[in-house]
Amino acid sequence: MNLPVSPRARLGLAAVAAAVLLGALAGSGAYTFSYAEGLSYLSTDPKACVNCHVMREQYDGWQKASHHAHATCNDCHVPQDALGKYMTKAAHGWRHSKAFTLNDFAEPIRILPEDLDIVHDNCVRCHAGLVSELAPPQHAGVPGERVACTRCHGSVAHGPPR
Amino acid sequence: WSNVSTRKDEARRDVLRLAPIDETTTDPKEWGKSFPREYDGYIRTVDVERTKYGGSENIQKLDDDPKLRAMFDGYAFAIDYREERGHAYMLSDQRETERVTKKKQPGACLQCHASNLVAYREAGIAAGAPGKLTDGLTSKDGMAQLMTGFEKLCALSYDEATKKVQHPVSCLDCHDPESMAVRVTRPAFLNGIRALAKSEDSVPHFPSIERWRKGARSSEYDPNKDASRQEMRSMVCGQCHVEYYFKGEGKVVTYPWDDGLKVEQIEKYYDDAGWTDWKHAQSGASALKAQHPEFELWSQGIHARSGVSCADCHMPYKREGALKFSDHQVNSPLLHVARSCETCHPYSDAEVLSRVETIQARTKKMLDAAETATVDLITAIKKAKDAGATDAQLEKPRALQRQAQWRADFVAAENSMGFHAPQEAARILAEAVDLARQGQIAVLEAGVKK
Amino acid sequence: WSNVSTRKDEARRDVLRLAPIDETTTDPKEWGKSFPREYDGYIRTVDVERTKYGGSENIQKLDDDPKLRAMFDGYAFAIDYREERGHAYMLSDQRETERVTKKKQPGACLQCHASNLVAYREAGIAAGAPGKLTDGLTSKDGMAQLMTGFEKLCALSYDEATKKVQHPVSCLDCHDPESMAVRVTRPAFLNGIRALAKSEDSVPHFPSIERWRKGARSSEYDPNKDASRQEMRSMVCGQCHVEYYFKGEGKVVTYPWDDGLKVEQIEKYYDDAGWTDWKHAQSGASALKAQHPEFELWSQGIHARSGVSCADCHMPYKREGALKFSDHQVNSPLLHVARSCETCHPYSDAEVLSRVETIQARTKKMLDAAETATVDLITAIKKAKDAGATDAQLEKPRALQRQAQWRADFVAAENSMGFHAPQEAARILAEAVDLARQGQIAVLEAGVKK
Ligand code: HEC
Ligand code: HEC
Ligand code: HEC
Ligand code: HEC
Ligand code: HEC
Ligand code: HEC
Ligand code: HEC
Ligand code: HEC
Ligand code: HEC
Ligand code: HEC
Ligand code: HEC
Ligand code: HEC
Ligand code: HEC
Ligand code: HEC
Ligand SMILES: [Ca+2]
Ligand SMILES: [Ca+2]
Repeated sequence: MNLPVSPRARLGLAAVAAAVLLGALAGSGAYTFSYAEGLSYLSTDPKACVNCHVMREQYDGWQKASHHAHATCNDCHVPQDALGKYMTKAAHGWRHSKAFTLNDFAEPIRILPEDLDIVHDNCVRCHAGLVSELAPPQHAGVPGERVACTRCHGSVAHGPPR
Repeated sequence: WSNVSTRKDEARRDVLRLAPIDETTTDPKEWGKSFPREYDGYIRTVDVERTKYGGSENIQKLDDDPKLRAMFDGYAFAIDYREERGHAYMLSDQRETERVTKKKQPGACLQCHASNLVAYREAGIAAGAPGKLTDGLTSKDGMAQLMTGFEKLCALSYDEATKKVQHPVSCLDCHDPESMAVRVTRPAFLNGIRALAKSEDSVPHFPSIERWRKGARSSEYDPNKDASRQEMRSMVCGQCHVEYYFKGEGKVVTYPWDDGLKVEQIEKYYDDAGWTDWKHAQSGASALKAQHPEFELWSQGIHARSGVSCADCHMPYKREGALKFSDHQVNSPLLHVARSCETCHPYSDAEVLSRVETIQARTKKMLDAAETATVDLITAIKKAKDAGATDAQLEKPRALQRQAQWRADFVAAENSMGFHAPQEAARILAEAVDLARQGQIAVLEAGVKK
Repeated sequence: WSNVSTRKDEARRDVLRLAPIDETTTDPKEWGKSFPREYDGYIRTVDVERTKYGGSENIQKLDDDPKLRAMFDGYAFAIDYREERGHAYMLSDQRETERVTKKKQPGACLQCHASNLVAYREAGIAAGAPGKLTDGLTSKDGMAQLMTGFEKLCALSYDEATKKVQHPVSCLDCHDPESMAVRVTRPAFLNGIRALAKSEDSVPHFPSIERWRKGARSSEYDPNKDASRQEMRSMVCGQCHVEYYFKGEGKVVTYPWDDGLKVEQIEKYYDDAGWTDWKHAQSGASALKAQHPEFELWSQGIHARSGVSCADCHMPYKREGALKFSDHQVNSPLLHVARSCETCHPYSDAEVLSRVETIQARTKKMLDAAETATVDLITAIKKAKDAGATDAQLEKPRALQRQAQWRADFVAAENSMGFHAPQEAARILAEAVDLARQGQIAVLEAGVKK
């Protein structure tokens, strides 16, 4: 997967701009971002994510699940091309800080469709060999064209629910 | 940001015991001082909210579904039979139902409608049981007090017995005051689950029972010792949400589980015991009344088998800041599917509700058919009787009525409209309809002249 | 680590087309040269292995369950009716069944038992359809050839038609030879799914239909364009594993989906069309025969609703070396629950099998009851007829037989013993038993003298 700047990355770019702008305008936002260890988004240490206790369940699940030894949060949740990577991190960082501060998000938290796309691409990236016959789009151009890995392997990352 | 720092604080806070509690503390307010979140939910069981087939409005079921009046003719349930509501009401609803005010009932009724541990134990001590009231309930003496007092109170009249209690089910009934661990305290349940363990019914949802069966069996199965925490999260509800009868002169609350938890195993128990709840006023059949077999039906379902407990759905975790606790506002999960269901089923609220509705609507349709067939049979027997049919001619139809009605009622009296075990509920109703229609055929074949 | 690098090599290898394939390549061997793993599985559908309620041994169902002989009396299914087996046998089994050798059948039968695309298209071209055989099947011309030829071949006699085909369902029937994408090619399915899209039946398991319904509807719903890949993984099977009838003089294979996929919606379709499969030899009822409604029953189940496709369970992924591919040995998932079920349900083989057995055993018990009741009704009507009952007196019982038998047979003819939608299968059987017993009551109430 070495796409040029994808539509997703462009979205990320907009979000980064928004984050910087709003961050500068609203001091409290900046405070949240650092106090809640928002900058740790830029690290690959999974502990960075549990700085928010709402991530605790996923973190605990990951520690026990099969991919603990193979992949950290960012291996799955962030696109691996250099640009997409920081775009996504910034966008997530901003969105999560905002949600956490305002406490206005719905629980259980659930992955967004566009973020599941990122994860899917990462599954395929690591397992390209194995799934080369299954993963290429066979029916291109129609929404929902992949057979999502997580439909069958939903628990490899965070274990079974509860 | 104040939000963030408050929550970091919360995450670090341990439980402070702000008021002493022990085996004598029946008043939930005292417990609430140390556990305010649980207490808040607990008292909110006064809330009244309806769902399509459940919820907490105590509407008269007999008006809602007039077939029930015909089915229960001659029995107290044909007088007053309501949709049940939150735990907060259990004691007052029992005191006020016309089944109690218009008919004589025993103290046995109290086993499931009150915080009665202290009352039982006091009666036990008065009757000579060893030890004192502050002994741990599950200690040998505590248990002796409980079991003795329980039998004493069952035998009293309801009016006498109910004076000895003040609160609906309370913290003490479900929790060890020292460790706060969940415990089971209902004598009939302790007896019943022991009998179930000894039976041959398969119980894949209770690994501790399967383990006990394979073991030496040197002591009886005891949930407070043997069951896992996850199992306890269902057994604590299975103490009351079960079919029961009052055994013998002493009116001892008894769970008919010697052969197992399935509808025909319970029927066999009653048949073997020669038990009949009442003689049907129209048909003269020896009928049975089913009562809230939630625990039994759930036991046949895929959720039980997958280790999903009553508390998982009816007391889902709730988050306040960094703290997670069990929602003690026990009610219909359909009022909060996000917390109750979506941790396991990651769909939208609308999708989850629609899945439940599909299951419940199918059940409702079959239930209507089964009740209709039962009422048709009752009418047929009555007509034949009026036309001069003999008891011998009516023996088979009446036996079929008993069987059919038992099954239809089992699903009707269960409170999830089939959700707790959809295919099993459907199977039971298919049998009900078959038996009831066979009963009509038997009446016609008896060939009574009109 | 040498292992790792070998695998990395293999991983990078693209599929090599070792032999040319196009729209005229019916022989699977040619495809097998490029796709050996899929081909290996495909040819292994000759394997014969039994499961408790399914599997691949072509035992005589009529001996296994003699009630079926009574139910189908007067129809070809009372002569020879076997457990179905692997795809490899579909053409020879059809040619050899006594339903074909002892009764006259039309070419329509072939739609689901052979690799027939080329035969259809050739017949279409001969009848004047535009274009040539190598045009893409889903091109305008390709489709015109297909639909014209399909109608031609349906109308032929079976003996004539079957000469035009050589292979059971083959790669070409399910795959686009260029992209290898799965496609649907059965004319009756293309017509049927269009009708379903226009109906009001709710189809939460086919989001593309729900999308089409909300859209402009400027063109008809076309699965090859509109359906997602995941939907196609079920539709490709729904081409054949469905209830059907032969419409009109032309014997056009038709799927009765105008009102929806549920048992009573299909019944309504047949009632409205005045359709009857045969007059029952014993009772004289206008009866219906249900045939393999796997797609319809699956549609009512929780797996369909959760996006689980036929291929997920019946063609699970298989790993060989460093490659994963779809197992083309289509058979009972119970022969490989580890791959078929356990990626989603992480339990032991024994536990998964036991869950299925619980569901199937419940269904089997209800099915027996429904069939028994149906046969009881047939016997009752016959007796009454023999005793001189008039057609007027038997009208209601016969109508009830049609309804009851349709339902019992719907579940019996479906091949998962209820697994594809346990509660729905149970609901259907509960209705069957109710209707059949009501039929007996109607006979008795008609009061024919013996
Ligand atoms: C500032 C606190 C905080 C930190 C740090 C944090 N998260 Fe989150 N995260 C949240 C909140 C709050 C939500 C719920 C918001 C929502 O649903 O939009 C959330 C939602 C999510 C979601 C689901 C919604 C989506 O965006 O798809 C994912 C995935 C996620 N986080 C991953 C991560 C990863 C990976 C990290 C570490 C790199 C991380 N989070 C660090 C607070 C945080
Ligand atoms: C191997 C890949 C992988 C790794 C490693 C991983 N995740 Fe995930 N994560 C996923 C997938 C896949 C989902 C979507 C789950 C689903 O659809 O069932 C997800 C979902 C989430 C969600 C949203 C909750 C939900 O169920 O939708 C959060 C929050 C999250 N991950 C956080 C984290 C954190 C924090 C870490 C590191 C401790 C992490 N993830 C590591 C693959 C991964
Ligand atoms: C950073 C690389 C990486 C990513 C991203 C990744 N995996 Fe893996 N995965 C591995 C490695 C390494 C192994 C172990 C070796 C092997 O089997 O190839 C593995 C093993 C597996 C296994 C077999 C073991 C098990 O748990 O059953 C499955 C299935 C699997 N991965 C699926 C997924 C899915 C689904 C995703 C996306 C949600 C994913 N992987 C993302 C590297 C990765
Ligand atoms: C429909 C179900 C399904 C889907 C979708 C699916 N898989 Fe699998 N996967 C399986 C099964 C079944 C196996 C085991 C095959 C075997 O053992 O023969 C498997 C095996 C694997 C393995 C190897 C496991 C091992 O034991 O080493 C990996 C890695 C893997 N899958 C990754 C993926 C990725 C990446 C995707 C998405 C492109 C994906 N899978 C999509 C069902 C699925
Ligand atoms: C998987 C989730 C789940 C589990 C486990 C579960 N229930 Fe339920 N329960 C439900 C649903 C859904 C309903 C239907 C509520 C409605 O119709 O409003 C229900 C209904 C009820 C009702 C009637 C509620 C009302 O609103 O009137 C009672 C009482 C009940 N359950 C008790 C139990 C008991 C006792 C257990 C364990 C033995 C149990 N449930 C296990 C989901 C569950
Ligand atoms: C001591 C007996 C007892 C115990 C223990 C008990 N219940 Fe109940 N429960 C009742 C009674 C009695 C009612 C009906 C109260 C009324 O209608 O006045 C009830 C009502 C309910 C309702 C209906 C609420 C509504 O809104 O309609 C639900 C749901 C319920 N219980 C679930 C549970 C669960 C889950 C547990 C275990 C955590 C449990 N119960 C433990 C006796 C008990
Ligand atoms: C084995 C436990 C148990 C016993 C014993 C018991 N109840 Fe209940 N009762 C329940 C449960 C659980 C509910 C809530 C579920 C329901 O109503 O179906 C309930 C609900 C009720 C209700 C409210 C709904 C209604 O039926 O109108 C009344 C009133 C009531 N019981 C009266 C009585 C009386 C009177 C007796 C004694 C004859 C009695 N109960 C004995 C467990 C019990
Ligand atoms: C009908 C039974 C029942 C009653 C009454 C009850 N609880 Fe609970 N309680 C439970 C169950 C079940 C759990 C979950 C236990 C577990 O997961 O091990 C629980 C958990 C708790 C916990 C542990 C933390 C948590 O929230 O999960 C506390 C503290 C608690 N209850 C306090 C109380 C207090 C205070 C009262 C009285 C106001 C009370 N309970 C009444 C059944 C009950
Ligand atoms: C702790 C996990 C958990 C919770 C909470 C839970 N479920 Fe389930 N549910 C399961 C499992 C496990 C299955 C069995 C299938 C499987 O293995 O995935 C299942 C099966 C189902 C099914 C299909 C089986 C059937 O009976 O038709 C439905 C529908 C369903 N759940 C709805 C609900 C609803 C509604 C709720 C909340 C009231 C709920 N579930 C709560 C885990 C859960
Ligand atoms: C969730 C898994 C699952 C899905 C999805 C599923 N099936 Fe099945 N199917 C089964 C099981 C389990 C059986 C029972 C096999 C047995 O009894 O040996 C079965 C049985 C069958 C049989 C009979 C097999 C035999 O051994 O005789 C056929 C034919 C069939 N299914 C076709 C389909 C079709 C067509 C679809 C989609 C429309 C479908 N199935 C979807 C699991 C599934
Ligand atoms: C062209 C028609 C056609 C298509 C397309 C088709 N089938 Fe079949 N299928 C049949 C016929 C005919 C048989 C019975 C063959 C026999 O008994 O000789 C059969 C048999 C089966 C069996 C029974 C095998 C056994 O061992 O008993 C299963 C399972 C099955 N099919 C599943 C599927 C699935 C899954 C798909 C889609 C991936 C599918 N079929 C596509 C016509 C078809
Ligand atoms: C709509 C598709 C379709 C049509 C049309 C069709 N079949 Fe089949 N046939 C199937 C499927 C699917 C199976 C496997 C499932 C089963 O046997 O229930 C099957 C199985 C069979 C079997 C093996 C099992 C048995 O019933 O003995 C025979 C023989 C058979 N068909 C003969 C015929 C004949 C003769 C006709 C024409 C009168 C015909 N088929 C028309 C789809 C079809
Ligand atoms: C009854 C229908 C059917 C027949 C016949 C069939 N296939 Fe498939 N095939 C499928 C399905 C369904 C898939 C999964 C497609 C997807 O996931 O999009 C598939 C997938 C494939 C793939 C993609 C890789 C994989 O394994 O998932 C190849 C290659 C393939 N088939 C080759 C063949 C060959 C070669 C033949 C003939 C020997 C054949 N198929 C016959 C239904 C069929
Ligand atoms: C691709 C995922 C997937 C596969 C493969 C799958 N299932 Fe399921 N299964 C589900 C989902 C999703 C549900 C619905 C409940 C839920 O949401 O967890 C379910 C529900 C069930 C249930 C409970 C509902 C019912 O009908 O009683 C059983 C039992 C079950 N599955 C057995 C099986 C068996 C056996 C197989 C293999 C033949 C299988 N499943 C294959 C995902 C799957
Ligand atoms: Ca209620
Ligand atoms: Ca078979």
